[in-house]
Amino acid sequence: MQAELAARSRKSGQSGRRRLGVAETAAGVLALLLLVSAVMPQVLAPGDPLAIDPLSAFQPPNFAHGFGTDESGRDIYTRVVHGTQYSLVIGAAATAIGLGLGIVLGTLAGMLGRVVDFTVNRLLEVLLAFPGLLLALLFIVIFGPGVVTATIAVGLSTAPGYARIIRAQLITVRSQAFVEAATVLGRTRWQILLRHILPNTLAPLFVLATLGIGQAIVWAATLSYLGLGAEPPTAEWGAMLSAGRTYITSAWWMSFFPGLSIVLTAVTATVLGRSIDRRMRHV
Amino acid sequence: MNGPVLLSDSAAALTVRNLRVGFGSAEPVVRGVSFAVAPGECLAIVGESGSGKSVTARSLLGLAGTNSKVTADRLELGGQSVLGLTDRAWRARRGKDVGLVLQDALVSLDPLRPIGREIADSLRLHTTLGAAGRARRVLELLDAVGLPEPESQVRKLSGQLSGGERQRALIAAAIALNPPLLIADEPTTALDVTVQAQILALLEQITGAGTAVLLISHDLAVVSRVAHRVAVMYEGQLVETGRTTEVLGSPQQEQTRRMVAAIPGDKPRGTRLSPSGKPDTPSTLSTSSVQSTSSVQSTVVLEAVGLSKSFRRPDGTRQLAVDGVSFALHRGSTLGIVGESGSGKTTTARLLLALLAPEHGEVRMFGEPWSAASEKTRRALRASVGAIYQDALGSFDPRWSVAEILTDALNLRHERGTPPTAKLLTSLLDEVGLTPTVLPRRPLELSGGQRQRVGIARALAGRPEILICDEPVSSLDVTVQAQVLDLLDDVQRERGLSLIFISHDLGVVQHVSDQIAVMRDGRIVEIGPAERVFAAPQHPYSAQLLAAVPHSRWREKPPFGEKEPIG
Amino acid sequence: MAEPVAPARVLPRLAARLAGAVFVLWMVATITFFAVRLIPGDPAQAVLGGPGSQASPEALAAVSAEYGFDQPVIVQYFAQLGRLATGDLGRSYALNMDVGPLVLSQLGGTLLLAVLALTLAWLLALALATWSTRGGKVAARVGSSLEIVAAALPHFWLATSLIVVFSIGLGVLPPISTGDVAGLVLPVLTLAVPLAGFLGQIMRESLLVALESPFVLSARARGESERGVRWVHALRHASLPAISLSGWAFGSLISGAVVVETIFARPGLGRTLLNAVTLRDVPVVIGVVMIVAVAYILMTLLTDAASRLVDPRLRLS
Amino acid sequence: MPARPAPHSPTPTDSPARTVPRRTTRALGSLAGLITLGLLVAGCTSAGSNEEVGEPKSGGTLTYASGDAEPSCLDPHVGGNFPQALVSAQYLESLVSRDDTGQIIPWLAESWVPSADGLTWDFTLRDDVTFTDGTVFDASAVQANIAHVQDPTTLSSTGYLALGKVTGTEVVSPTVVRFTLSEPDSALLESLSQPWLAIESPTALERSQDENCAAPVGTGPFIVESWVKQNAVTLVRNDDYVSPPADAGHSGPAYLDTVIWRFIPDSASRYAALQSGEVDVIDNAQPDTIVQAEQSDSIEHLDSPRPGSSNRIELNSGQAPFNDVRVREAFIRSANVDDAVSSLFQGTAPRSYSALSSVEPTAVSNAALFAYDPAAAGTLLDAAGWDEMDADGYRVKDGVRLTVEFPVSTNQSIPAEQSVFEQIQATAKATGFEVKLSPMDLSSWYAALGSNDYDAVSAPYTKVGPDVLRILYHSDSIVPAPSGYFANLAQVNDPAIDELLTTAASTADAAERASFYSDAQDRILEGFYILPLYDQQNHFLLRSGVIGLRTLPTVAVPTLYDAWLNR
Repeated sequence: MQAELAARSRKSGQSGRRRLGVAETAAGVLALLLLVSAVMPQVLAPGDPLAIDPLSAFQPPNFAHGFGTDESGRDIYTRVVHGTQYSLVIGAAATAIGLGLGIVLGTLAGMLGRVVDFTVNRLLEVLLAFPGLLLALLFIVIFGPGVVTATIAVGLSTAPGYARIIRAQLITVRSQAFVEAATVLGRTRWQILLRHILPNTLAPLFVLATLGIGQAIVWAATLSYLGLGAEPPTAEWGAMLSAGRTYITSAWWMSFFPGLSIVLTAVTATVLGRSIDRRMRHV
Repeated sequence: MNGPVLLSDSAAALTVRNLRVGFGSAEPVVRGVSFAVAPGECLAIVGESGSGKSVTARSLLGLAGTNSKVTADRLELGGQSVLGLTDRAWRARRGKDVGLVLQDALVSLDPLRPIGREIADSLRLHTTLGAAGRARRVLELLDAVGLPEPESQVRKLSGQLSGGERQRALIAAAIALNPPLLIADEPTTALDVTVQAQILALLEQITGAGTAVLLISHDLAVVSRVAHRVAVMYEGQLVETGRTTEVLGSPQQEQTRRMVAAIPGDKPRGTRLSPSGKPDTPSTLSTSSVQSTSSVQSTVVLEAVGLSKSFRRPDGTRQLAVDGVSFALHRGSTLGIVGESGSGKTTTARLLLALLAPEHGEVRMFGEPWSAASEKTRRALRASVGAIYQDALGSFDPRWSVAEILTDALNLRHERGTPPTAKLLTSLLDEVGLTPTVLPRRPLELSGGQRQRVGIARALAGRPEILICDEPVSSLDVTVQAQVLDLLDDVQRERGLSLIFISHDLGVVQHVSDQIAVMRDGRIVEIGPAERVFAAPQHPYSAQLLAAVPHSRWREKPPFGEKEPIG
Repeated sequence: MAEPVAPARVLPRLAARLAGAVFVLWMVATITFFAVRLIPGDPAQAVLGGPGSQASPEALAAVSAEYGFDQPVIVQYFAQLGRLATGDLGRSYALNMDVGPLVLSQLGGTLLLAVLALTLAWLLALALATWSTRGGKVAARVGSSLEIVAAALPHFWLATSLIVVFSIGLGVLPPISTGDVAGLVLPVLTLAVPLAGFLGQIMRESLLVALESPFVLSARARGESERGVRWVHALRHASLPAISLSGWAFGSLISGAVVVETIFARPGLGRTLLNAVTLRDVPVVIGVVMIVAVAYILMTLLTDAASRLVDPRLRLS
Repeated sequence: MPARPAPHSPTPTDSPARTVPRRTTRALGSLAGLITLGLLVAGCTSAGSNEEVGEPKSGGTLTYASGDAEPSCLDPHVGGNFPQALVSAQYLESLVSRDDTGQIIPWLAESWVPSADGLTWDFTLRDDVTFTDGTVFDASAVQANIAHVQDPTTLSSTGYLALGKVTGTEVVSPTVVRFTLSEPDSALLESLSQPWLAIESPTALERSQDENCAAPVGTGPFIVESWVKQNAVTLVRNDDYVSPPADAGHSGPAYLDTVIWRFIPDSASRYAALQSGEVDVIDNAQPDTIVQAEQSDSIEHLDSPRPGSSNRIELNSGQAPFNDVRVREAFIRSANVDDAVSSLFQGTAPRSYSALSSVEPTAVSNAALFAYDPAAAGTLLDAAGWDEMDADGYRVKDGVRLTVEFPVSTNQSIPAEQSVFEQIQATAKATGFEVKLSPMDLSSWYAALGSNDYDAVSAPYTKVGPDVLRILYHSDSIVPAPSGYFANLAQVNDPAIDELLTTAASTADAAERASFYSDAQDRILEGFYILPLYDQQNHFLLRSGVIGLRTLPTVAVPTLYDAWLNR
C-alpha cells in the first residue's frame, strides 16, 4: 500500500530538497535503535528474553522491569528488544519475496510482448481479487502455520501489488525518450533493457522496499496474532501481542509495548522511505 | 527608468511604483519595478524565463504566494491602493477589477468542469445574477470571444476543445465582468501560429474596447503585434520601457538588443543570432545553399519515398499521421519541415530514424534501403545518423552523468577500438561550447541551453553525416535558442552535415533551411527552396501560415493615445 | 454533462468487463480448488468432525461417496465448476448447511462493516486532508504525522486498545458487536482509522498538487475564496486517486474484517473464513473466497463508475 | 478460543445394580433434590451470593457468552461435543441425572430395574411430560431416540459409542421402555445421564437433519426459538415445563423469559462484555479475570471442575526417550509445575497429583511423586545414560539430543495452560531436556498423535466415573480406532494395570471396585506415565444479579432452569 503511495507521489513531484525535519531525525534515531536491537540486542538488553521467573509474573512497569513482566515473569523490555530481529527479518524477507516475485512478474509483463503481458495481467487481476490476508490464510492452510510460512505468505500476498507497480514503471520507462535515443545510437534491445530500462525501473524499488517492510511487519504480526505465525514463547512482537491480549484486562503492558514497537517500526519505515524518495527525486 | 512619461495616475488602470517581491529570506525576485497601464492600452512585459515577469503579474492580483513578501511605494488598481489588502478584500477585486489569463487553458481551466461553469464562476462570485442570467451572459461572452455555437460549447470540458477554443474560453472567463484591467500571462505560448494570431487579434479587440491589458510574454514577436508599449524585464528589473516600435526597432539596452538580435525571423542564413567569439560568416554559407539550389549533381543522402503511417484511434478507426510524404535531403544542406501540431512532423522524424516502420513507401539512406533493412543491418549505420530532440532532458538517462552519456555515445564509434580518451571528450565538449566542468554533472543539474548542447554533442559523437533535429529549440528562451541555432550552424558547416530540421516556428525554419517542406494533416503541401517558399508561397496554407507569423520587421502600430482606437 | 455515449460503444465495453469478471471468478475458483486440495488430511474426515470424532470406516466411505471424494480430482474439479456455475456453492463439511445461504447470511454483516468503515475512512481522510492543507506548518506536520501513524496501526492492536479505553476504561461502548448501533462503533473505527491514514496521505498529496495547479490560480484570480477553491475545484481532483484506490481499500477492509470480527465477536465473512480455515472446511473457504472475489469485482466496477462520475473526462474516451 | 474436543463416551462397567435405588417415588426424589440443593449451595458449586436475595423473580433476558466454538448442530446426537452439551442442557433432558455425591437420580425416567444377568434394563418413564412441539413423551419416544443415535446417517459419535452395548429397545408399555444389552454395562446409567443421549421429540426427529440441527425439540425448560449462525441462539421459556431433575431448586417453568446464547471466542472480549454488562454469564473464564472478578462486587465466580481425568501431561512410554522410566521420572522431577500453576492460575486452579478429577470420589492423589527436584532428575538422567551435555546445554546420549516433542492443541489448551507448558519447557531445560512445544490446530494435533510424533502431550478427557482410567490406560486403547485416534496416549502397556482395570470394571461391590481403581492409579502414578497439573478447569463468571445458576453434576454444564435475575 505504502508502495502504491510512493508510486503515486512520484508522479506528483512535491516539495523539493529540504533539511532534515524533526520527523526524519526521529525516524533516523529510531531506525538506528532498531538496527542495534536487531543486530546486537545484548547491548540494549543484556537479559535472556526467554528466562522465566514465575514469582515475578504480571508485574506492571517498574524500576526493575521498565515495560513490566509477562505471565511467566519474563521481562517485556528484554523481549521487545530481542524481538526486533524477528520482526525486521520477517519484514525484510517478506518484502524481498514480494518484490522478487513482483520484479519477475512485472518484468515479464512489461518486456515480453503482448501475449505475456496479457496473461500476467490477468493473473495479477485474479490474485488481486484475493484480499491480502485471504491469500496469506490460504497459503497457511496448505503449508501449515509457522514463521517461515507466514513470511512467505505475507510476501506472496504483497507480490501482485508490487508486480503491478513494477510493470507500470517499466512501461513508463520504456516509453521515455532516452530509450528511443539509445536505439538511435544503435544500441540493441538487450543493451537498452540492461543499461537503461531495468536500472531506471528498479532504482525506485529501494523506496518501495523501505515502505513495504513496515507493512510486512504489520501483516506478519497479524498472522502471529491469529496464531498462524511465530510460536510462543518466541519473542516475536505479534506473538507477544497475541499472548498479551489474553491478559488485556489485567496486564495492559503485555500488549501495549509490543504493539507500540510494531507501530513505531512501521512509522519509521514510512518516514524514511518517503524521505529517501523525496531526496532521490530531487537530487 | 528611461521609459516615456507615465500617464497621469488618476487615469491609469494600474499604477505600480517600486514593486519588490521576495520569497522567504532569499534575494527578491522582483526588485523595484514601476510602470502604469492606461485604459485601452496594452503594455507588454517581456523577459526570459526567471526574469520575474510572472511573479510581477501575480503580485498585481495579490496571488504572489503564501510565503511571498510584496512591498511597493504604490500599487493602485483603478486609482485605489491595493497595498495591504486583506485576503477578503482582494477576493472582492479579483475577477471584478482585474482579470487573469494564463498560458495553456488545458490546465488553466478546471479539466473536470464544463467551461460554461468556469466562465460563470466570476458572475456567481461577484454578481447577484441568477442561474438563468448567468447562463445568458456566458453565451454572450462566448460569442464575444468568437467561439462558434456557444450553446453547444458551454457544456464541454476544456479537454474537448481545441487549443484556440480553450484559450478563448479562458479569456471569456477573465473578462466576464468587464474588468478594467486584464493581465495575460503568456496567453499564446502553447498555440500554433495561426491560432496564436487569432488570440492576439482577440486581445487587440479587448484593448480596443477600452480595457487596459498587461501582457506578459517571452516572445518579442508576439508582443510586437499587440502591445502599445513594451517593458523589458531582466533579473527582476525593468531595463527598458518604451513604445513597441522604438524598443524593438532601436533597442537601447544591451539586454534588449540581445533579445532582438536573437529573433531568427527572416535574417539571412548564416547570420549569427547571438554574440560570440566566432565571426559572422554569411558569405561562406553559399556552398551549401548553392548546392541545394542547383541540386542536379549533388548527392542525395536521405530520401523519403511516399511514406505513409497511420495510428489507431481509441475507437478502433485508423488515422493517417503521415500520408504519402516524399522528399530528398542533399549532402550538406538543410531541409526544414514546418507545420502546426498534429501535422505529422514528428511521425516523419521517427520514420526517418527508423523508430517506426512505414506502412507504405520507404526511406533510403545513401541510396541504400534504410526503413526496409533489418534493425541489425541498420545498427551498423546508425552512427551516421544523429538525432536531436526537443526534450533534451528526457532524452538522457536520468541516472547518467554527462561524462557517461558522452562516453557511451563515443563508445559506439570505438566499440572495437580503443576506448575514448578524455581528450576526445573535451574536444567534443569544446565543439558544442561546453567546458569539462559539466562532465560529472547530471543533465537535471544543467540549464536548458547546456542540456541541448550536450544533446548535440551526443549526436555528434558518432561522427554522423546526417542530423535529424525535432524541434530542437522550441523549449528554449530566445537568446538561448539563438546560441543553439548558431551552434548547429557552426557544426553543420564544419562537419559538412546534412540536416533535417523540424519546427513549428516558421521564423526558425526560415533562418536555418535551404529547402522547406510545409506539412499539414500528414501531407507535404508545399516543398521548395526556402527563399522561394517564403517569398512566394504556392499553396494557400503556406501563405496563411506565413501571414500569421509575427515578424521582427515591426509593423507600425499607432502609438497609444495618438490615435485612439474606437471600441 | 458530457455528450451521451452511444449505446453501441457501451455494450461491447460492458460485455468485455463481464467476460473479464467471469474469467477472474473462474481462475479464483480454480486456484482455490487446487490450493485446498493441497491441504493434508482426508476431507471425509473433515466432514465427520475431524480426526477426534472417531468416525467409522463405513461412515467415512459413505461420506466420500456422497461428496464425491472417491472420484478423480479432475472430475471433482469439473463437478465443482458445474455446481458453481449454477450458483451452488456446495455444502459445508463442518457446519452441516449449504454454503450459499451460510455465506450470504454472513455477507450482510461484513458488507455493512466494510461500507461504514470505507465511508468513515473517507470522511476522516477528507477532513484531515482539508484541515492539514489549510496552510501553516503545524497543521501540515500534525496532519501528515497523524496519517502516517494511523496507517501504521495494526487492526488487532487498535481494536484491543479501543476496547481497553472505551469499554473497560470508560465503559461507554460495548466491546462486542451484537447488531445494535453502539456495537458497530468500535469495529468500524478499528477498520476506518488505518484506512483513513492511507487515504488521507493520498488525498493530501493530490490536494496539494491540485492547489498548485494553474486552474486553481485561475479560479483564485476570479475571486474564488479558499473554501470555494477547495470545494469547487481541488477536492474533486484530490478525490480521484483515492476513489480509484477504493477497490483496493475494500479488499483490505475484508482482510481487516477477519481480525475485527473475531475480536468483536461479530458475525461475518471474516470470522466464517477463519473458522473454516482452522476446520479445513473447504466448501466454506471456497464459498467465502468466491463471494469476496465477486464483491471485489463489483467494488471495482463501482469505483470505476464513481471515477467516471467525478471525472467526466473518463466518459469521453 | 475454539472448542474443546468431543468428549468420549463412557464404556460399560459391570452392572452397578446395588448402587441404584430400585424404586424411588417422585416425592422421595424431590426430597432428595431439595437436600441436594442445600448441599450444593453450601458446597459452593452454585453461584450467586449467599446473602439475602429474597424471592426468585420471574422474567427477563439472560445473555450467556460461550467461549467454546459454535456447534454446527444444536442436536447433541449429531457428533456430540462439549459446546453442544453446554447449550442443549437448556432445552433437552436426559432419562437420568446425577447428584452432587455421584448418585444417579431420576429425571425423565422415574425408576429403573436391571435384570439379574444385567442384560436388560427396564426404565419407568414419567407420564406427565410432553415435548415442546406437543408430542407426548413415552416409551416409543425413547425408542426413537435410541434408534436415532444408533442410525449411522445421524453421524453420532459420542452418543453412539456410549450405546455401544445397547442392542435394542423395546416398548413394554407407554411408560416402560426396555434396553437390551449385548453384555452387562455398569456405566449405562452414567452414559444415559450425559447430554449427548438427551431425549428429543420423535416428531421433530422425523424432520430433515438440517431442520433438526437448527432447532431440536425437547422437554427442557427452554425452547430453541432461533439461531443466527456465528452470532447467537435465542431460547425462550417453556411455559408448560414440568420435568426438572430430582436435584433442581424449584419446580414449574423456569424464571427467565429468554436466554440469548452467544459465541464470543475471544476471551478478552468475552470478559469485557461481561464487565460492561453486555452479557450476564461467561464460561471458559481466564485465571486473571477470575482473580479480578473475585475482587469485584459486581461479578461472581462459579468453579465447577469437569469429571473424568485431570489435566495432565502424558509421557509417551512407547518410544525413546520416555520408554525408560528413569527418564520419565527425571522429566517429572525437572518440571517446576507448582510455581507455574500458582503464577499462571493465580490460585484459581489447585495443583493436582492425581490421574482423576478431584470430583471423582475414587481419585488417588500422591504429591510426593511429583515434587520438583532438579538434582534428583540429573542423577536419574546420568544413570539412564544421558550424561553428556551439548553446546546448547541439552543432554545427549549416543549423539542424540534429549528432545521431547510436545504438540500442543491451541484449541484445547487455554493460554494460561500453554504458558504452563512454556514454563515447564524452561525449567526442564535446566536439567538438560529440550522440550519442543508445537502449537497446532486440532486436526494437525490429531494427525501428530496418530502418527506417533510426540513424546509428551496433554489431552483432557471428560467422562463420568473412574472407568475413564480403563479408556486412558488399558493397553487395548493403544490400538488406534479407524480414525487413527487412540486414548492411551501415555501408551501404558502394563498387564498388571490392564488386569486391575478389567477386574474393577467387572466388580459390582463399590468398595472393592474402588480399591482396584486405587491400586491401578498407584501403579500409573508410580510408573511416572503422567504429570498431573490440575483439574479440567471449568470456570464461569456471572454478574451478581444472576442468582441460582448451577452446573449439572453430570458433565458440569450449567443449567439456567433455576437462574433468575435480581435487578
